[in-house]
Amino acid sequence: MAEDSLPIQFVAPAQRNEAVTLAMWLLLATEALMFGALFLSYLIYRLLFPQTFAAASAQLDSMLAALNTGVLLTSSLTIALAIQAVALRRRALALWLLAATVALGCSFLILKGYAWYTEYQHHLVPLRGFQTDYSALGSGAQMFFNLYFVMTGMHALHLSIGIAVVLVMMAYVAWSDRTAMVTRRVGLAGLYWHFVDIIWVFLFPLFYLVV
Amino acid sequence: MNARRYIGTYLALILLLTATVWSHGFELGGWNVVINLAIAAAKAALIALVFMQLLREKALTRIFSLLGLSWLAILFVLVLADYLTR
Amino acid sequence: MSAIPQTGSYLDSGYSLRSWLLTTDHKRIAWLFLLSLTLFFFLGGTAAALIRLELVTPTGDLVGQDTYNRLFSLHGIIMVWFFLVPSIPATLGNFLVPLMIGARDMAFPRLNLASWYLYIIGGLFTFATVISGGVDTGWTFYTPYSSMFSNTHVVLAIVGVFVVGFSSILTGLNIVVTVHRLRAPGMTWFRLPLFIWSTYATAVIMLLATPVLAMTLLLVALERLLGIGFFDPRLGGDPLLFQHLFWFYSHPAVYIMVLPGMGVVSELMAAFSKKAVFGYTYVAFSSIAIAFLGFLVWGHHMFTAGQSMYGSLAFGLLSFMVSVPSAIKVFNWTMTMRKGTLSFETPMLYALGFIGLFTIGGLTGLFLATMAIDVHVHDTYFVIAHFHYIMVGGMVTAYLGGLHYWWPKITGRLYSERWGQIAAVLMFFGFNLTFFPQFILGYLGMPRRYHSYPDEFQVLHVLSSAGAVVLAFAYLLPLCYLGWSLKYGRRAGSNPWGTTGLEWTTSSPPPKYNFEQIPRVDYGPYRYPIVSGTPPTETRHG
Amino acid sequence: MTAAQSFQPIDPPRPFALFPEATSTLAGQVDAVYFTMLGLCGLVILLVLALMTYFILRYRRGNLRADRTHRWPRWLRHRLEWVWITLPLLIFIAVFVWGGIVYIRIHSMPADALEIHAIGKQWMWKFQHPGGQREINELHVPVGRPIKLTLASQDVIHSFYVPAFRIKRDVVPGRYHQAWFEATAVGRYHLFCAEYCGTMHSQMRGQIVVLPPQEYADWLRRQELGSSLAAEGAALFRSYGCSGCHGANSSVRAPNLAGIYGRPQPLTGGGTVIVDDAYIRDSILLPQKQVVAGFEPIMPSFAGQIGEDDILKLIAFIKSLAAEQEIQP
Ligand code: HEA
Ligand code: HEA
Ligand code: HEC
Ligand code: CUA
Ligand SMILES: [Cu+2]
Repeated sequence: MAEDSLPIQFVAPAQRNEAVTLAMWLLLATEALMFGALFLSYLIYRLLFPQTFAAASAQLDSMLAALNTGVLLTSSLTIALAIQAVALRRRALALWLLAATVALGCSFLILKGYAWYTEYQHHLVPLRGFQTDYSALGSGAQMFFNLYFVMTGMHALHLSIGIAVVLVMMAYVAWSDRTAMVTRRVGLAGLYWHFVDIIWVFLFPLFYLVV
Repeated sequence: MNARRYIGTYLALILLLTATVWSHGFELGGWNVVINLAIAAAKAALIALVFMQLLREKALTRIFSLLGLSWLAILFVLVLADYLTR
Repeated sequence: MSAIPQTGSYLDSGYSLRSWLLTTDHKRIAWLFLLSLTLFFFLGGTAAALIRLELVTPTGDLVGQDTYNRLFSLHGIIMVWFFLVPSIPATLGNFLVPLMIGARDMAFPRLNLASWYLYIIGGLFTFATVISGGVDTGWTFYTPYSSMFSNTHVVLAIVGVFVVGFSSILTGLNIVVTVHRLRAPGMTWFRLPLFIWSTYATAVIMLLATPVLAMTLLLVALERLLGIGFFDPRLGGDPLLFQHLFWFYSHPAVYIMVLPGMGVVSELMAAFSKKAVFGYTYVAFSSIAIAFLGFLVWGHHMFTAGQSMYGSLAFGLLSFMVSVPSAIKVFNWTMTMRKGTLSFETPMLYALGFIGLFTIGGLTGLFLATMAIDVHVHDTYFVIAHFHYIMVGGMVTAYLGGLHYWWPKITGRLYSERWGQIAAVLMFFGFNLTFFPQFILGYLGMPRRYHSYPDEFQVLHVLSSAGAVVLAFAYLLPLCYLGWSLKYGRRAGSNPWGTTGLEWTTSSPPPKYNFEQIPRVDYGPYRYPIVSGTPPTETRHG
Repeated sequence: MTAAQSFQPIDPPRPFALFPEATSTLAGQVDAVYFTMLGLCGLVILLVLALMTYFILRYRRGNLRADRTHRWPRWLRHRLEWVWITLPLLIFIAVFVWGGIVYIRIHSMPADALEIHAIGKQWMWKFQHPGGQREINELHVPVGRPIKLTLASQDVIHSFYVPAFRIKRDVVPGRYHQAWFEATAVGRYHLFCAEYCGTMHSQMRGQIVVLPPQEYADWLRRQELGSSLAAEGAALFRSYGCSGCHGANSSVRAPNLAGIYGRPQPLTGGGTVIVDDAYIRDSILLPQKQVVAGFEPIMPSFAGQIGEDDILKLIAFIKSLAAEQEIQP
């Protein structure tokens, strides 16, 4: 197998791997802070409108969301296994696992899209120009839905990026012979995927399980 | 073998998920939130430690993985210091 | 590991436009940043010049009030995000970090180039904002004015800042990883030059603060475009939440805008005292301390904003704490001169200017952190003077000092020492004339962002505007003589100042991959001999 | 010139000065802290400059006679570091504490103050005296008596700033802010809007006219009296339909508002609040934020329908209701 040529600034492959992993974790830290601004807003408004949040949360389909959580957790498993398969050079297995990851990611988005659609039908989408009706829920209800759509929207956006990245990884696994490079990159994609998963793990109870 | 650890972790995650949903059925007042968030944190920790290989990473990477969290803590604590004493 | 065959200087490794625009060489990327930053500085400076002209008369007759509001907004946005934040990290930092730690490039050269392109894209959005009529929110984008009331191009401006934020994040990421992973063998943390320590601390702030700004501005844009607001008081939203999020970035960001300058000054003090920096470990750790403590004080911008009184007390106290590491630096720089062999070439003049002006700016920061005083001077020219003393008197001065000091290394040419000294002195006087009257104005109660003002403030405003003319002239000088030196300057040797540091062991300008053989380091920085009586050999130029 | 530009703000004539006049009870206290800081910081900067000058003269390269060899031992250098870390910090923290105390005073409302309502809007200040007198960009107050301002904003953030009194308070839309001062000298003083609020931010200025008590009383009398705030509030209470639910013999089950002001009110979901201006305002604009225990959350929100000035009148009315009084339907 052909090997990676080492860029001029590195002296050893291990040095490069460490640099790349470190960079990825730093990137995830910045992502965490980016979402942090949203979680903080959520916290503040939940403190201000505790009852409304509970009432509004009851409008959402928590079973669907629980199912979706399961879907994402499963995708985390498949991508973790895929990374290992790549490292062990089991190309076919790796491809299947990555494909499963993409499929799970897509089903998440479809289910989420369906959820949004039902909410649209119930006049819960606060976009300008849409008809909304929060009268049953009390003041602060729109704030809940603003938070809900922005935060789940941001998450869906990140997940879509993740899906695109995993698709690219599939191409690498299928056609590249530079195992070290492919392993490194798939590993990074995995880190990102897991991070997006973790975000959802927190979104789930915060939006669907308010009492 | 890694695969077995992964699958074990996955089962634990699903178990935790079931636990959250199940606990949602009970009226526990403030405790519901606590349980939910504790479970979410446990899930996140499992994913980070096992799936994201933090257990096997160098100390430096582990420190950096905590960086985002610690800074979030600063943000939350100091903003709450304002809101809770207004 | 193998030696790299030398290919001549990095400037000679290609002359086409393409060889510059697609370069991944950290030294060339530094140039790209240097040129584009300079452009933005003069753009922001032109806005400042118009502001100062307008304020010569109290009635506001030069430009209309809407124009005036766009001018200071543009001035703040450009000066902060398109000039001062990237100023040292992206130019001197890019150029010097690999050289100083004994590496051949940054860890991620392509990311480095991407950072410049993001900067340019962000810049284009800002240009577009200006051309389509500007933005009038001030650089702080306070809601609900920005999200619901302003009818200028807020979203366009926000996109510009958003994009340039990612440029900042990528630069920070690169610096952190490079410092951690690419140090030459034997280059332990305590053998690093202090410039590296401060740049590293800056990079950490960039990484951790910028994403919060990005998300916050995105929320303002969403509120404005789609009506899904987080801060809209009609929905029960709280504008103060925006302020918290904004200052969570923007206070640490003021340290992004001074730490690198402190690093430069540490280098300059050692270089022109021919002596190790006094208290190296204290100065090194004070940079890290600033990076951390800087995140705990943002609430001092909100003492009158309706934040809880107890919150204010906590933030005020923490603001006093954060000045301790700055104090450590000031005292150690001063003591560095003791028993040194001082010479006063241009960079040293800038360094001395920095210490004086930064200290004044910093100490007036303590006035502001004393909450009772801040209630009176918040949003007055006292604040304007405070931060211009640090950002212009401090950081811009340090930036120019560093640029002069490393100019021979970057270009291989020497500039005219006489002109350099003239410009530095002129700048110092022009600066004080511009901004010292503003302290007095501020305590008198002159509010900031005022297009017209009561008559009795006019005398001081005129003084300030006169200073700005001197300052503008002084800033044009380096442009001329440094530009001149590019073609006509004498050639510099590899170490024209006779100073220490790995960067001076390479030729001037350095070869493409910096070091033929990665150096092995077994000594700390600033190894100057202790001289007694006899002067050191003549090494200076010009 | 546009119409906007031809608008001339009221500026009380003031002479050129290098230091502002201090004409409130707080001003002297703030200035004292300021001068202390000035002295201390002056000392620090002089010390730094003096050291620098000395070193520059003594250790310049040209001075061959300077002894550059005997440097301080390590322990001495460390000790020095700790001295200049702790000493200035302790001194400055003392000033911080003092400044903090004054700040707390600025924030502690006096009990027996004259209450005036102020509303900021793009780009003017509107004031309402308790007797119903109204002014724009000008505020008449008596000397030697604490004045408490309740501030609200109609649109964006403004900031109420009187340099001569050393007070400043941002006015954030969506909530009430309070500020107080007690003028110590008769005269006219600048009033500025200190928070950027759009096009005419710099025109949003006016004056505070401090009068001797007798003249103030005369001035009050000379004003055309609208009816008192509470009386206007009573009218609004009917015209907005509040009385439809809160009136004595209404068919809707809504709490009786008589005498609630200043009393604790139990809430659904636990906890109590003291009924104050901000709470009443929230009850009108965000009724479901805090629901009174034992009632259904059926009160509609009046957000967007009632302006800040009317809300202030309604509050004045509710405040004026004594406990026994019944509300007429
Ligand atoms: C590079 C930029 C920079 C830097 C480094 C600083 C540094 C500091 N700033 Fe400044 N600040 C700004 C840029 C900066 N600031 C800007 C842009 C604004 C306005 C934003 C806007 O509203 O548009 C602002 C506004 C601002 C405010 C809010 C004012 C208001 O709007 O009402 C406050 C309040 O506390 C403050 C405090 C401080 C303090 C305590 C420091 C400290 O870090 C200073 C530390 C330094 C020293 C103290 C000097 C050296 C020390 C000694 C010589 C020893 C003696 C002292 C002790 C041991 C205590 N700043
Ligand atoms: C970060 C860096 C930075 C820098 C370098 C500067 C540089 C300068 N600033 Fe700036 N300033 C800010 C950051 C900065 N400023 C910020 C953040 C604000 C707050 C904005 C807000 O409120 O939102 C502000 C606000 C601000 C105000 C207050 C406006 C108001 O509140 O109404 C003033 C007024 O005097 C001012 C003046 C100046 C001057 C005279 C310079 C000078 O140092 C500039 C000197 C340079 C030049 C003059 C350019 C060189 C010469 C030419 C280009 C010649 C050609 C010119 C012509 C043909 C006209 N600035
Ligand atoms: C549809 C009937 C209805 C109308 C109209 C109505 N209210 Fe109410 N109001 C209620 C009910 C029911 C409550 C108690 C539940 C709650 O707190 O939301 C209440 C509570 C209040 C409270 C809090 C009382 C307390 O004891 O703490 C105030 C103050 C108030 N209303 C003022 C007004 C004003 C002023 C108006 C008119 C602008 C108004 N209301 C119009 C039904 C109404
Ligand atoms: Cu109102 Cu500025
Ligand atoms: Cu600050």
